[in-house]
Amino acid sequence: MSGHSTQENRHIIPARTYIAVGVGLLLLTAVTVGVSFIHLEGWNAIAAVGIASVKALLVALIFMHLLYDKKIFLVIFSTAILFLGIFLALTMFDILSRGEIYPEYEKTIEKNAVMYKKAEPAPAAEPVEDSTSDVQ
Amino acid sequence: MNKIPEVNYLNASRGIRSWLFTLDHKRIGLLYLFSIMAAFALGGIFAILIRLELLGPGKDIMEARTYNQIFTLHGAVMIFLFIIPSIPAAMGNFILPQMIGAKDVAFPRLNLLSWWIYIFGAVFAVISMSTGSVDTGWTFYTPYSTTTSTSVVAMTLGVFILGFSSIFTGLNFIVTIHKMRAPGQTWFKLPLFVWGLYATAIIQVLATPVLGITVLLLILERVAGIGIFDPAMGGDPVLFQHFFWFYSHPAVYIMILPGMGIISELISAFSQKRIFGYKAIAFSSLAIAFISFLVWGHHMFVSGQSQLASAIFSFLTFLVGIPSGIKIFNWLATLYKGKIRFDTPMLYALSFLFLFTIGGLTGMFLGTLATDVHLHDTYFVVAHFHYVMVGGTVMAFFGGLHYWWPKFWGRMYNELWAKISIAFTFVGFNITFLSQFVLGAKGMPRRYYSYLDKFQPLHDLSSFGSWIMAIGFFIMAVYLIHAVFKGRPAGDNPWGALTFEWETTSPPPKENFIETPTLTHGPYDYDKIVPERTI
Amino acid sequence: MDTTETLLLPPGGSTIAGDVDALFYFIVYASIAIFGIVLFGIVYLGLKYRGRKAAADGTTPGITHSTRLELAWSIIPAILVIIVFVWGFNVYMKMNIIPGDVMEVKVTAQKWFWSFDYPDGVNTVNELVVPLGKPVKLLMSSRDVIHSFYVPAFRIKMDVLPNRYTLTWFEATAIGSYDIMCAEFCGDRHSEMLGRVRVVSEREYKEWLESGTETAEGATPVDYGRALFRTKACHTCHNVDGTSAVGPALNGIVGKQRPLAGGERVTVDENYLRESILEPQSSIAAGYQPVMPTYQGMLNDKQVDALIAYIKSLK
Amino acid sequence: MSSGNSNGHPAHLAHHFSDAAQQSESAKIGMWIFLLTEILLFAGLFVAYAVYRSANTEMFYNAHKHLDIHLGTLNTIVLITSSLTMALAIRSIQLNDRKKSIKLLAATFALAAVFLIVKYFEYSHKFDLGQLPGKFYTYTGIEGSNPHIFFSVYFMMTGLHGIHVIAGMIAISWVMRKTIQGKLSSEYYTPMELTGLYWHLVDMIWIFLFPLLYLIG
Repeated sequence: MSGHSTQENRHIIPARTYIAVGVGLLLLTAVTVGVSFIHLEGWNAIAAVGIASVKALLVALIFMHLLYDKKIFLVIFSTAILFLGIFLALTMFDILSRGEIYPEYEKTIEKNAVMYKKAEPAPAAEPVEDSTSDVQ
Repeated sequence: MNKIPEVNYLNASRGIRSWLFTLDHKRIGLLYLFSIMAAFALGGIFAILIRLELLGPGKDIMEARTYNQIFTLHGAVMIFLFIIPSIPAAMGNFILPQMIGAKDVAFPRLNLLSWWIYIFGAVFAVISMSTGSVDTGWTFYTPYSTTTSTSVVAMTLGVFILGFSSIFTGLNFIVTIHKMRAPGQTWFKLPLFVWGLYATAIIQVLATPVLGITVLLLILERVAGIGIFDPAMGGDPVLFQHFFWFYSHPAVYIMILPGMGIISELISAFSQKRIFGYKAIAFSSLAIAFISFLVWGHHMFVSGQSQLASAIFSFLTFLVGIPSGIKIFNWLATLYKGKIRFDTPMLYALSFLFLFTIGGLTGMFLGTLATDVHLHDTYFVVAHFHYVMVGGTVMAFFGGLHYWWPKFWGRMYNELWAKISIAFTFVGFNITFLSQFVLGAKGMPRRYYSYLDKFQPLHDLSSFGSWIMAIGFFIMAVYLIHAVFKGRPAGDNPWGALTFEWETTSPPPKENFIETPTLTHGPYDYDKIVPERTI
Repeated sequence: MDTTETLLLPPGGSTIAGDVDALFYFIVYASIAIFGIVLFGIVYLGLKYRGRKAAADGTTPGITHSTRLELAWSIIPAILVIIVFVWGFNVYMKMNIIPGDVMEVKVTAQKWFWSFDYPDGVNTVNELVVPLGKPVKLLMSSRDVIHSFYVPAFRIKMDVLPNRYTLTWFEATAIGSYDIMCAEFCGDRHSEMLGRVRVVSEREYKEWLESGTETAEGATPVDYGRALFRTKACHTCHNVDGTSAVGPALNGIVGKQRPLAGGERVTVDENYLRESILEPQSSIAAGYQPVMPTYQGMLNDKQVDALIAYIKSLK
Repeated sequence: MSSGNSNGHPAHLAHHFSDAAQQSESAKIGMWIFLLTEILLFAGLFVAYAVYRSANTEMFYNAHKHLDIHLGTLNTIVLITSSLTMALAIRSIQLNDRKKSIKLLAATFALAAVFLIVKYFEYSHKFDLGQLPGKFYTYTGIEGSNPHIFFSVYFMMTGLHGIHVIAGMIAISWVMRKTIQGKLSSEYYTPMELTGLYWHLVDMIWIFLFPLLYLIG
């Protein structure tokens, strides 16, 4: 090993590449803001997350050198994304499939949190008729 | 006659500061060891109190509120302060760099920091205990934890801080194993304990941050009513359980995987035999680590989770049984045609095989959808996880402690007392927890202060067992401490083992090896080399 | 169906208990078989190769692995667990599909009792009376924290959540009385949050419905109140022997001055007692937690009067 | 391996490493694992976001209109630019151009400060309106159930991200100091490289937060 090569794997990326990526990121920002004003039904969310993923990938691969560095860093990064995905997917699977067998599982009883109740006038107290034990 | 080496890490520098601010991984390992043993003693006292209260239905020695706090503390102390740091942070810290022929871990300062963070987190736990304690159970389920009047915030802050300690240890170990191995030590020449620690470290760095954000959200829910977990604020309490178990199920494997690593070392060393199916054991550790992230929902079959999600989680849960089974049978096969010696560490290893198999098999009842409905949150679950955690991890931990005790101090403990101690522990443990399997199957829910009269005989049997177990642990404490000061010198390689840490002196010098070591043989080459036992 | 107590399980009393138990014992036997193999391995190999004289040079055989063996002990357990999973899944689906002709009871859990609302307005506390051979669907929710509705004899358990409905069902197969327990930790009196399922014949059930849950007729208000004190679960939090529990003791308090949490004092009279039953949060006795649920809607005037009469009678 | 450390052993090489390559690569692996833990820390918030957005789609849509899309876009531009200057700063130190590197670091620091200032104005506007998280929420102009949850999620996500921005600024000023002192060069610039990785991650998280919170379609 040569004595003075202290910073290993020194891949110097041309400034042009960095600037091109930077401009690309700004353009994609413009695109994502533009798309958000077009009504695309359910596709808006997919477009927004899709564009964000492309941007994040550019940052990771170029700015963070994942494209040029040792593969171990890419493996670590991918692992993080994979487990985030597992967490999200399995949790959302539960949330979205709760009503499959019993529709009652999907809904909450009170739609609004207790803090919104204070604003409304309290309902008049009405004791419910107990029809069983009342012997007239 | 063996002699203690004149220069070693224990006498390299003196004074309390040289310990509290040491960067030597061996001293940090011992600092961790003392801390976790204190936690173990504390948790053990809580356990005895629980069993005393359950001697009869109704009130025996304490009020219901106190009882609820005691079982919460027993769980929280044992899990967060003892068992999670036990093998990785205490034993792994000491042994790992020596096993791979390194002078230290990759980041010694981070290593010391992680111990200090551990102490800092423990302080919060103590603050919580002294300011009203917690009565939620170690699981902190919402909305109970957001509404109880006890000091949940201090305890969960402690857990949050302890999480960082665990993350830093895991991070340090991954880098150490990747970058610090001695020349010639390839991945498949690593001792299996190192593989176990590696798989553990991966879980630590992946799962612990989620625990961090979970308790942070819980604290915010209590303080600001953010409406994520509290149904009164529009939140979903089942979501808390997802968050909690996404960490806490893998955490079970943080506890057991390094234990399995120790068992591989012990079985091989005391059979003087090459380990059977090295790669299968190594890869099954990684497989278990991965699958452990896919099964958390099996804690939630009756929680109001969607039935389809439950079915998927149940299926994935069964997958984890297969690599665990492979390990058990590979260890058995290692015994075949070996040169077996029943020294104390080996007795712990065989106890592990016995108890962990029971723990694993009873897991089948809980992973199965239909039977879990009846058994969920009963003593069956309590018995199951004690068989895995105590019968598995704690047995492996004490096996490792006896195996490396001469490495730590250069001195041997009394073998006879050690065997008496494990006999007590083993018998007491089985009495305590076998009876709890029956209790659970008969319908005794867990976390009960009082119970129906018909359960009393089994509860009393269980309490009786806990005393026998306590005697076993007490004997151990006495002879181990005695050995540190008065034990006879053990020599460099008391057991005649081939892993790297035995190549240096016992106790080792400050930087582990006097000269940069080179690997000349694999960790299990008992078919080529006959190492000499120095005791 | 299966009503006898077996070695490990309590007597079964529902249509699904037999299915669950069969699977349970299948796993028991499979586990014993596997454990037997492991135990035999430890003992046999341990004794046979103990301190054995190895080869002349002291080495042991360098067996690295055996693909065939390792495949065997991966595949055989894999088949076993697949059987157990599929079996468990089938029974679980049976446990989750509610039969058509079903009687619905609403279950409300709160610290620390169960309250059951029948479709025709009958309300009971800690006692669920059902006819034999009729599937019963329980629509459950909680007023405070998570509880879990557990009837060991029926092999059913389901968490009861605040602000959400969960369901379970059972069809009892034998006349008798079975324990209901709370299986999710819910606080100080978690272990006393017990109830009974009383399975009666169709005829008895009808009679019970018609006569009402408690008979006020002929009973003095004090006796009626004493009965209500138990059936409405007041006794889970209030003692009548002068010792305080979750709530204050209720004997000999009428006419006395009592300090409130806010610092002021009140005289315990009928109005105060009525208010404390229907709006318990409005005045909390000093030294106690504000945990009592409201009985608004669960008691009618007559019942409140009876309870007050009973409390006044306590010395 | 290289036991000849005694000869020309660089000041930044710790005793337990055998050479500088081993040390710098260890540091980088350590940093990447730390970034992994950061991603999983945010994972909890992303999951909470997904759960409550799917449960309250309408409310989320209505509530997001109360975020200022102009300021959000501005901050996105600011952070992306700061990421670019950070990457260029590392490039400069690789070329041993210390002066340029310091200038670029200063620019990064300044942009981070701009981000926080913009965030401050956004926050204070919401504080004034009572659009606060959880039980502190008092605003009444949003249709749909439980709008406080949107603001809980908004404040937790941007708040945790904001804390990371502050931590990043501390790290940037620390490497800037080191560079000015002449401790970093093309031979050894690990601290700046690690800071850069961290800063890019902070940027990356914002790249997701921006559309998720400001651009709900």
